[in-house]
Amino acid sequence: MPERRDAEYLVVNLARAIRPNEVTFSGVNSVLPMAACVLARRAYDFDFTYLSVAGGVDVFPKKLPRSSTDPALLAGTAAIFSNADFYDLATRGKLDLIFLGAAQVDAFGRTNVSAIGDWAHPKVRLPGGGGAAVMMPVAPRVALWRSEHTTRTLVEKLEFITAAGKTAVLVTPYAVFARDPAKNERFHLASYRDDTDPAAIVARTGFSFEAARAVPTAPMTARERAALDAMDAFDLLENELPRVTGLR
Amino acid sequence: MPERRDAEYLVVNLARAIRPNEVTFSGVNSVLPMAACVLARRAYDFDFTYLSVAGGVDVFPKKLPRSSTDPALLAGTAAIFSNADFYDLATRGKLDLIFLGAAQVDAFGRTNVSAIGDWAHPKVRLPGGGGAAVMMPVAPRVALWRSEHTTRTLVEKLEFITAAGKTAVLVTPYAVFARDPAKNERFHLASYRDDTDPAAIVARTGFSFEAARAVPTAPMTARERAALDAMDAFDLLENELPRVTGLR
Amino acid sequence: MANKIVSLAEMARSIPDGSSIGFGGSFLHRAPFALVRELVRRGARGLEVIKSSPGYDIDLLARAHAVSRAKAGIVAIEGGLGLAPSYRRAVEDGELQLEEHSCMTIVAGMRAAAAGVPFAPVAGVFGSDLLALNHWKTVADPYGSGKETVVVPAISPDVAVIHANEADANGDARVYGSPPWDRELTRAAKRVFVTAERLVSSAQLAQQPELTLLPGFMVEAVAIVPRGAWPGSLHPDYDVDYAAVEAYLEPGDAALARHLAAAPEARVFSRA
Amino acid sequence: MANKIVSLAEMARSIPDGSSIGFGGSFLHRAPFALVRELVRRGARGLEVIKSSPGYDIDLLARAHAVSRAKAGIVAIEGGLGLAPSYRRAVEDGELQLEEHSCMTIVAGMRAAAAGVPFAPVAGVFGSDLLALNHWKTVADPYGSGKETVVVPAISPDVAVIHANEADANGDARVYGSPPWDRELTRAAKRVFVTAERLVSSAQLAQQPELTLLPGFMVEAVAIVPRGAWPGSLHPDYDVDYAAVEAYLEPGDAALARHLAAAPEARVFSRA
Repeated sequence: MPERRDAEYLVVNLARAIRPNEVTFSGVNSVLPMAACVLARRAYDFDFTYLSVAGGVDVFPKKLPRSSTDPALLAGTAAIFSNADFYDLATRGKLDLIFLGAAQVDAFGRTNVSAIGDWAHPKVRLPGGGGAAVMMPVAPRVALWRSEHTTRTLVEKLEFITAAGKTAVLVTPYAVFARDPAKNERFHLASYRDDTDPAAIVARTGFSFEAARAVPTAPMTARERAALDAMDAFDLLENELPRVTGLR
Repeated sequence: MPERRDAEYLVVNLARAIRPNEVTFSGVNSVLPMAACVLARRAYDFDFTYLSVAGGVDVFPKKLPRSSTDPALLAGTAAIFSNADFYDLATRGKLDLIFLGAAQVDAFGRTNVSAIGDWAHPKVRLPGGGGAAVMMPVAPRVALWRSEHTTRTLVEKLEFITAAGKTAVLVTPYAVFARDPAKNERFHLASYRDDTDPAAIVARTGFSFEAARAVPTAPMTARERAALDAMDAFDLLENELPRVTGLR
Repeated sequence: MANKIVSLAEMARSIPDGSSIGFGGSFLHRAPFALVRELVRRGARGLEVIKSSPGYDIDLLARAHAVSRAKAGIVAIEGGLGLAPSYRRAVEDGELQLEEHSCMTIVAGMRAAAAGVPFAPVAGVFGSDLLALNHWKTVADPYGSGKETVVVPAISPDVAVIHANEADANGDARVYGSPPWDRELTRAAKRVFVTAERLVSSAQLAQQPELTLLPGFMVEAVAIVPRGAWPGSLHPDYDVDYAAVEAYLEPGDAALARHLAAAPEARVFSRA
Repeated sequence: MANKIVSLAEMARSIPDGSSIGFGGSFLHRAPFALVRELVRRGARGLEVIKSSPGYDIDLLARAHAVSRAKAGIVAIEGGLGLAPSYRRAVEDGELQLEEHSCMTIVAGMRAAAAGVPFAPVAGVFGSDLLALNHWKTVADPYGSGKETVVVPAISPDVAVIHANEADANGDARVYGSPPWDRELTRAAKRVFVTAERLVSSAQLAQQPELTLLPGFMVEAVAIVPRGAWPGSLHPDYDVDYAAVEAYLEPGDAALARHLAAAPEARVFSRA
């Protein structure tokens, strides 16, 4: 069963991936990054642009919709920035940070969202990567999330590479991995949840990684806590955890 | 000096190029085809779609604007069909009839709208062909007009080929030439104004052509006459004749 | 101006078995779901679905064994309701042949079809197994940058169906909010159909013609279908009916029959 | 939300000599002519104009010896006023290096830039001497149709300037009527500037966000310039001032000075 703290850890650490003045984007099936963008807007002092797959620009709804494609993400927008427009923005390299989910992730931040088992005769047909294969190589930075942190989700070898590219961050309920997206390098453990430790992370991770730089994840600030509480969206976030990939 | 009947002959015979249920298009610098489409709407019983470069669909203004790009061609339109849209329509072959002007035309319906003299060191820099080079090969049929019918405008050899393609008709103040746009064939003289004859057309034309099928151009019908009179646009049409190409 | 109004049943009948169909909208939003149901009611077979992000639509067609091929980038019910179970079963059973895309690769293919060219370049993709899986080709920049670019083939669905907020009898269709990919889809398809919430006059559309996504001359037929995007949303007219989506997801033929009978068009229209 | 409002003079100063500039609009319609005049007033030199159908704008820059290169498909004053005389002189004298396009080839190049790919396919062109003149390359369809297709290189202007009916302080810009190529232009350019008839609030734009052609986050600066498209038209606000265009076409420096002094922005604005 997912715990509230799992979802909250994911949301806060996805929000922390956002840098001042960036143009960020969250797509379909992406309630956690949607929540992260709303949290960042409320908890952080810097400005950034939030585009959603629903077509709105800088829409931070009070009540999070169940769907990250919901027209609630159009409320009050001054412009409709539709799919072709934000895809082009991404492919010309002007979408600074893209949030993407995955069923499986490897040490290079590549993802499998296509199939478990042979692609042509899958044991489990997964949803597909959306725009990930196009976006991941062109976006300056990609932040991944995976709500299940186990050796079958964080793997040494993907069963299918749906997308590969400039992954900078991977957030799970227990840890934050990072890599330089400009280099062909493996993740290192950047930080871990305060109720775990690097050895425990190693044990539940299917790929090997360097942990020398790892520190406990900075505690949630009061403003982050307040923003999370204001969202009152745990039902949504909980829903997202077990169902999004069909793995459980 | 252009005569009123020159302009009227051009407009009526361009209008006669339109077939039932076609999608037609007139572009920039195209007052004569604009007038032709308005005439066809008023004088003929069949339906057709008229797209203008101004972005309107089936707009037939009472008073013709001086510019064929004028927002007057948006009045009452139910849709804005903008440049990228009608260009794509043309290039996917769904713009049935395109009207194009030229400074020089050859026997294959190819056009020069670029330069007189060497392109790189022109004696006269002409306006350029607009979208002609893209559209002429892909449109099912192209109707050309040339307001000056002389051996220097209708030529055996173009000084520069701005565009080549599926020309079906060429209208001048004195004659209508035709060719099968699906074949790589030369124009033949289809018809000539009733105050001239094939020999006179041969004398003022720089390319050779077959005239065996030529007949006097059918006289203007009462409805065509009435539509022309209702347009009350001779000033516009006269303006267009000497100035559009800069040749005179 | 032509009167292109037809019944939903007539529209569904005019789409032959085996057609490739591009549906408008995305996941649970702005999609012509009433027409999808009508295809099920008429017993359609062998359809191909072409859509970057189908969900309820492809799942319903898979549940009714009406779809045998698909081009898609991501398939899910969404809204926290997880994968599309009938679609998943159909793919896993080999009943549905999937051509897996990356959303924008479908749109690039549609852009190529819309522009009358055989292929379109698309950024990214390198590193993905989709490149080899789909036998996509690459082209070296002929202008000397040395950059290799993936090109995808043109995609021209036999039929496009979008759901509009308003349409006139000529087929001019107004859309509020984000059209997702409806613009590209309607330019790429061989035949274009519109379902619309409301019939309006052309004069009403002319009040703000910039809002007309699709000009009528491109449209073959229009069906006026109030709540035609149900159980999905149509901005700004109505939200997702999640209870209905959850009821749809109950397994079994009886649940499916109840769902189809509960649809607005089944309760409002006499069947033509 | 940023306040990006600048004066017209500040905007003109921020565009360096030698820049390639894509202007919005077409011929005498919806073009940022006030900004073009301001470039002349600031004595700009060595500009490149990129526009499918320039006219008054490129002619004025040529008359002021401000433009040395151009990519264009058709150049004329239009409205029955014939060719652009200063442009013509500049090309014939070799002062202006023209890269002659076919309108859509510019737009295809802009689409490539907008999509982050090095080239774009474009239909047609075969049979035209432009193919060899511009050293455009062809690509054989890698999917086996055997069809050769012309590809043009990406075109990314250093600067895009469009004239909008309304803009907010963040740069969100609303356009009525046909934008010609403004959408493609603003997606292809490295920097995007807006001149606008009227300043409105973001809340006003949010009443109908579908009418916003350009979202503010893509915009560097906005200048509010009433009658900024003069002597051209701006639908639906005003028509072409043909008397002013004809006065502009009178030869000589005095006529040019009179024209610049008669412009709305010269009479309304204090010069920053």
